[in-house]
Amino acid sequence: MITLLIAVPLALAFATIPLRKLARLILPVVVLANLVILFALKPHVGKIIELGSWPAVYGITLFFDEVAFYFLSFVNMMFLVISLITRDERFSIPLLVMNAALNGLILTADFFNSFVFLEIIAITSYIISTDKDNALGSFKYLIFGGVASIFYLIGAVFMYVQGGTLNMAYSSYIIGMSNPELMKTALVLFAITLLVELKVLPFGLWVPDVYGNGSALTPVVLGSVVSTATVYLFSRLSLTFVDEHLPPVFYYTVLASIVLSQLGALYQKNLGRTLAFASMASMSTVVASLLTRQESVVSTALFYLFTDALAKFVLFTVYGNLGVANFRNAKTTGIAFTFSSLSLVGVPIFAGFWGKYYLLKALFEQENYVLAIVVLVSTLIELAYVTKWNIEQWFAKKETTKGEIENIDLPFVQKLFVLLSALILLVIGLFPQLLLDKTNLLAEKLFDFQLYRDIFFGKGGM
Amino acid sequence: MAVAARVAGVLLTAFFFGLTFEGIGRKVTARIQKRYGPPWYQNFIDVLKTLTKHGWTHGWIFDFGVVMALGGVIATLTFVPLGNFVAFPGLDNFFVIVYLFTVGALGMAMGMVGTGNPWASIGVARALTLMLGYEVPYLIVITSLLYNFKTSNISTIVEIQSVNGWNIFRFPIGALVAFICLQGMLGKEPFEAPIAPAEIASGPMVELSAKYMGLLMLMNTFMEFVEISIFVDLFLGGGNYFEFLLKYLTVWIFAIMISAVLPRFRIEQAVYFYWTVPLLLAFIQVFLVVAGM
Amino acid sequence: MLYDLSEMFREALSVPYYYLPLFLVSVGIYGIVSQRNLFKQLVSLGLIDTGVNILIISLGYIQGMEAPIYSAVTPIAKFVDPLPQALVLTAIVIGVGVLGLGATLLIKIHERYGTLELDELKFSKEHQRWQEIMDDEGDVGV
Amino acid sequence: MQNILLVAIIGSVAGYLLSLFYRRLGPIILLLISLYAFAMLWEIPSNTAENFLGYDVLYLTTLGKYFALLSLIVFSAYAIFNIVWIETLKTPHAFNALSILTLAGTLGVFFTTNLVVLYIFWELTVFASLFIVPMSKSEAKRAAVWYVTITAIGSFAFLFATFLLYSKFYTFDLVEISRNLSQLPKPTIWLVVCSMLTAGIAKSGVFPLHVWLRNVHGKAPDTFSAVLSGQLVKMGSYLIALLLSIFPVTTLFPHFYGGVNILSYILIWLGNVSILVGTLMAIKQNDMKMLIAFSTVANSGYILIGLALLDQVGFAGGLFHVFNHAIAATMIFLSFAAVVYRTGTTKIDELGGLIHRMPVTFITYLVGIISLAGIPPTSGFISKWMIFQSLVSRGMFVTEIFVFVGSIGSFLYVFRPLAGVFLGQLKSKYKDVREVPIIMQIPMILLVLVTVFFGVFPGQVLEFIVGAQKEFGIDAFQYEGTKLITSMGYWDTWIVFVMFAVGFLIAAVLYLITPKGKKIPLEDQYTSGEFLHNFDLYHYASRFYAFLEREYGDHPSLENLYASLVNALKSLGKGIDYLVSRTASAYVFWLGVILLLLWKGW
Amino acid sequence: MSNRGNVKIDERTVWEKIADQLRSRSMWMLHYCTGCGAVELPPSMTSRFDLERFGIGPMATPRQADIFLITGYLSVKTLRRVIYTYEKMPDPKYVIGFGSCTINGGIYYDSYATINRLDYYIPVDLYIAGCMPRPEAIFEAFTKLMEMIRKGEANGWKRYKENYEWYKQNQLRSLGEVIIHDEFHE
Repeated sequence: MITLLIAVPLALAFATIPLRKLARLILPVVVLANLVILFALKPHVGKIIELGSWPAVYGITLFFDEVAFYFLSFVNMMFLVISLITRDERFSIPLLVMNAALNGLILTADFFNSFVFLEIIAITSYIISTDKDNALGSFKYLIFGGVASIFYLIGAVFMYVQGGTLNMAYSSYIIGMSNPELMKTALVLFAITLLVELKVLPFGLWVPDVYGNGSALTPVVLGSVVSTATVYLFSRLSLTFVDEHLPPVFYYTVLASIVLSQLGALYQKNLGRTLAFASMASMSTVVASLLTRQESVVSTALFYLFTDALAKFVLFTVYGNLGVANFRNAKTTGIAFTFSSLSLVGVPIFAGFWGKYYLLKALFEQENYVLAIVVLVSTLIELAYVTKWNIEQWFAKKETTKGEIENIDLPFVQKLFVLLSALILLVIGLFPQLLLDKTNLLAEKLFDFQLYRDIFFGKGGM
Repeated sequence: MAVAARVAGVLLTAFFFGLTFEGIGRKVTARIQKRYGPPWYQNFIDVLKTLTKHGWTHGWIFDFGVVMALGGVIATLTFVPLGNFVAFPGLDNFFVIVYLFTVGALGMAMGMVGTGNPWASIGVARALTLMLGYEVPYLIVITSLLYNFKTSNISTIVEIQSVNGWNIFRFPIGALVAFICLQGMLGKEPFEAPIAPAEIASGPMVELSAKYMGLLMLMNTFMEFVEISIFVDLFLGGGNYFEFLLKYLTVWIFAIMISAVLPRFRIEQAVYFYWTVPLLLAFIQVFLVVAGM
Repeated sequence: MLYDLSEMFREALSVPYYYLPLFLVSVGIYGIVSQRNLFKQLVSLGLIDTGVNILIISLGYIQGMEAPIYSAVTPIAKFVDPLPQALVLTAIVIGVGVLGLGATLLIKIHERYGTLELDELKFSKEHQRWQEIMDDEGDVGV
Repeated sequence: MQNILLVAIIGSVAGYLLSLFYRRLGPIILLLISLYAFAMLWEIPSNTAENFLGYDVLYLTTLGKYFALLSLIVFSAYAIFNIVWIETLKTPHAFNALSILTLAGTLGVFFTTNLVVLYIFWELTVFASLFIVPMSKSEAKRAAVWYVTITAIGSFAFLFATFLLYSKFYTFDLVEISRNLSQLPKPTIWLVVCSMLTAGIAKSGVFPLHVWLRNVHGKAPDTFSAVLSGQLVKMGSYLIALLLSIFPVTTLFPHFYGGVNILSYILIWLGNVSILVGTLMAIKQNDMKMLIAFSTVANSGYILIGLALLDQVGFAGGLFHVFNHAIAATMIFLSFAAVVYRTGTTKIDELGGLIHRMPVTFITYLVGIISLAGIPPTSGFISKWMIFQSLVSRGMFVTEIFVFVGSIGSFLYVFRPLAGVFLGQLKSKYKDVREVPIIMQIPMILLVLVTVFFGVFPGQVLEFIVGAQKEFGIDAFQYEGTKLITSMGYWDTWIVFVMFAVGFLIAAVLYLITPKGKKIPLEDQYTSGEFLHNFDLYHYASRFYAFLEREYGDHPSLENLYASLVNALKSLGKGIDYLVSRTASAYVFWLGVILLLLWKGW
Repeated sequence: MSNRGNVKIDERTVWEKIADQLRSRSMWMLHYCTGCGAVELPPSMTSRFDLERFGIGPMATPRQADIFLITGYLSVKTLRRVIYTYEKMPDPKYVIGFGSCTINGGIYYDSYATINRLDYYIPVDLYIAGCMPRPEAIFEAFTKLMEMIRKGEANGWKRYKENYEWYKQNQLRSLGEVIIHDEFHE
């Protein structure tokens, strides 16, 4: 049943070509269908789905547990919102394919399978990043993504050659027993590819040119949706299967990436690129806290990830449609923009504050002062340019040089969703417990390899 | 009633002896310049003459300024102990007197600038800057004294001195610094920039016609009386009323003699001077006091 | 003669299996880093893909076994490990997809900037205009 | 307390909505809220704990109550003044809503000793006041960004210390923490206390972090700079007072000099330098609001010295100075707002002779500067007298130099606007300037009465201060009615006032018996024989203390230092931006570098 | 002080008398040298002759001055300043004219620029003869003036007030509008 999540979007993706006039409707309908299936299957959580009834070790299997459930629901929720918001349906085909690939990526329990989904996501994101004819940026992304993805392939094949099977649980268990050294090198190879998508600085050098191209669609799709899925895969690989730390080089590069991308954002004079750098910084913060491999820190990292993805969605949509807007004549959009940017910075009554608060509290409990100081310093720099941009847009000079601003305010649909997510941020800000229990559950599930393995060995089939 | 009598006593002494000593001062300056100089009661005549003339006023702030100036200085005067003759025995705290004194200065400054004449503003700006100059070393030296005797009550210090000798011998450097600052406070010759007659047409007093000039001269006399009596109380010890007046006269004559022969500092030179030599001496004094001289 | 040529050829080739892919990948990476022409970068990306595919296939190779083509002549038992070869198939397909997309992007870039040379690209007016958008100074400087 | 906070927060939303209909309703609501809060707060006895939305975090100390009442006085004066002044604003609705929110935030800060709740209300106030600052001039935008960043440095340091303490004691309550603070190793104590104090120092504009004060107070909307320097700066002083009194500072840190421990000595030195910087820079300013902003820096230095002395007289002097400076700064800024309301400019040399057209504003400004400069009949003198007494009794002569320079310097820089703006020749452009409407005059007159009343009968304020001192175990300040007693001597405010009145009476009598002077117009001046036709020029206001400024003309400017620091960071950002806009070949190169590192640093 | 039937009836009140006594003993001289006679003043003030003995001293501003010394010839431009300053002086004010130039124009009587008769423009209480009188003559004049004040005869300022119109007309006729229009400004 859960395989429908992958099959339906893929099938209908190419059905849009003949049904030209229905194209606008197919994307939202499909995503809605996904959500319905997802919530219908909620009670069957914790099952393996063997494709073509081949048993776990040999066949390709999907694994549907709570972690996958929450990530899938978040991804598809965002996709639903995106599909309702985008007005140009040129990208409906790649979006559908990407949706299928994303669902597959989260569900799959198979190395090569995850490589294939990863590659499909990569290709579709290359296509989407050509919005607002940013061909050069997308080409650079393509070349770099291509080079980086070979590592994942090599890692997957190594795991197969040593472990004898492509199934994640099996091979990591066997290799973990035989020679953990190889497990570590494989994880490093996986990490290199995933960090490209996770926008950590040396790997995420392509982000500003792609995100900053001024379109509303690319940064939201790539920034909020794809990165969240990649975080799922990265945490699954680095936390569940391997119980040693990645080599320290990664930790220091990520720390440096947080501060440097904030500095990059501080320098920017263009709002789009500033937001691009900001999303790089927040994603590197999430990765940094994942690398610490402590359960409390990981749960707060996920809390921070979800609130940040929501806030970035609002910021990018407003910038995509209005450019540097004059909020005096777009009051509600302005309020939504300010709410989410303040939540990004961590002002008390918004969700972002609890994200940072729990993160710092967990870090201090683990005596990890270095990352705490880095987070505080990066928030300080972020505070500076976020305030600058807020004030710039609230108190913009009346007579803008480029004549009358063409799109004064967001169209109704987008304004509705932007306001909705700003209010969600406010609600979570007032009652953080709602999201925190979920993320604690996720973190706890991510850490016990035992449960993950028993289900496979216990052969619970569909 | 005894308090009213004492207050009246202080005020009348200040009025009478203030003006007489000023007359004597003018005679001494004249003598230095080898001429006879006016009779000792010349200042009385000057003040009373101005009070009989018909002058002009520049609006209510000008009048209010002059009255506030005179009133402030009179109020300060009532708290100053003259030797052992004190209007309010316990209340003559040094800081209260210094800051009540500034009420008069501020009133005068506000009144004069209220006339609208830029000469007055320049004069007042110079007066305030000069005050910044001499006030810092003066307060440092006096507070070192207060720290030494562990009290900021002037009359108690007067009694202590009558017991174990004048402070001028125990704190010679302090006395020197205080005297230099006194010269600045009195507005006597080396530090006369604020009321320089030739440069800025006698500074703040440029628009003072008739009675306002008289009232301001009275205020000036009372100010000098307060400044010198504080110096005498703190450094030349106790003794009864007449001894106090004698010491007052000697200090006054000494100040006049210095002012009769010296030219006038430029205002920034004065501040520069005050913040180098007296401040350094004040610090030596403080070091001695703290080191338990 | 023909035979010993292939023999001699075989000794020359009896180097470890990962020399060729390593060589191909390093040429590809050098190609991307050094070339100033975008199209050449795309070609070197293709090179890297092929290098990796060869690596995967050589991993699955068992000495003296036959290619896993299921025909009457070859018995079941004498096959090399067929799975890496299956993986390679998909990898090749993906490589084709990526390269195809890269080529279309190059056409788009050429239409817009008029050149594919990186040096000329930098000074094209299109790039300048894009640069100006990047730094229109908001009047609030931090 | 909880319902005061809730009323204020809901009030801010109501303020926004109601002012949509009629812009003057906003300040009226603010006035009602502050009066209601004042009445409610007066009854609540100190040391009562309450819960706020379920968490029992609110705890009213006498110190908090004293600061809260003071801020309510400032806000009510600000509200009354705003009722008419709001007309000049382009965005009144947001202004009303945010100012009520600022009130809610400040009250929240004063009502709690739980560190996280304190941080939350602190940030709420900062961000509410942030969006008000750029509502006036356009270059205020830059100032607002500086304001937030520098205050954020302080509050993030505070947050760091809070979590550090939480990780050690698993509690956020300040009282509990202070009880077992001594268990920590010495360097951690230093780190915690210093980083917490940075928040107070940043907000109250003390020396190293005072750079934002000039621009923000100078360019904020006029009445709001009254709240900014009268009240929001006091939040910083509140935090310093709270920390210094709750933490057992005297036992934790070794005794250094003059009965003062090492931490207080450092704070005193920070106070000294901020007095010096504030005074010398204030003398140079030509914009009157920036001038008073620098006086706020100097007076925050005074408050810090007073609080850091932590003894019977000094601590009381510091707290009393908080009261005086709040009232005086509000009065002065309100009078400046009145001047700007009528003339439209804040530059001293463009104004002159306004006393003849705006007497009430002049009187407010006069009593304000008399209190700010610390001259006896007003309350300003009492607090300065206390600080002097404490310093002299301890023999800290170097600090005394700075304090005396500060107090005498305050005569200089308060006199500059007095002479430049109110006295002197009335500019022809402002010949027909009328006095501000009655509603604006009411708060000014009220504050004048408050200053003079508490100058003569300081009993009520001293009662709060003594309560705060007793609560934190510092031996209380002694006073009987109006007689203030210290170890070094005592004086009586009532007798000084009476004698001042008697002196004034004698002078008035002398003035009346002598022949009456004839009123002459402003143009009838002694011009040393010269005929003047344009009396606008006959006014001495620009470069008022030119001769003094030349002495310290080329002083190092901290503002440029901070600006160059930010530019250095931005150039680092530019480097990253350069890296980013390279082509794929650069990206792959960096990938290679990482691989190499991985290979080697296995 | 009217001298009907040359019996001088002293109409001054008691206070006036006392005030005149005081005014005579402390006269302040306006430090404003209008002509060549001013050079005689410094020697009269310094140690040889010492004017201060009589309570007479220089004052910087007309607001505080009692005596106004016109020390010599008066050009039209200086007269304008003299009148402007005279009107700035508080009331009981006395004018002393030095030398013959103030009486009839002296040696410059036929010049187009000088004023021949000072008395037409401002009331003069006392003249000192001599083409620039020596200090002794100045002392003679001052003692004479002190004596006139005591007897209440030095009423130049009253005359100026009573026939102000006449004086103003003379001034306008010869100077044109005194304050506002002159060749420097419009």
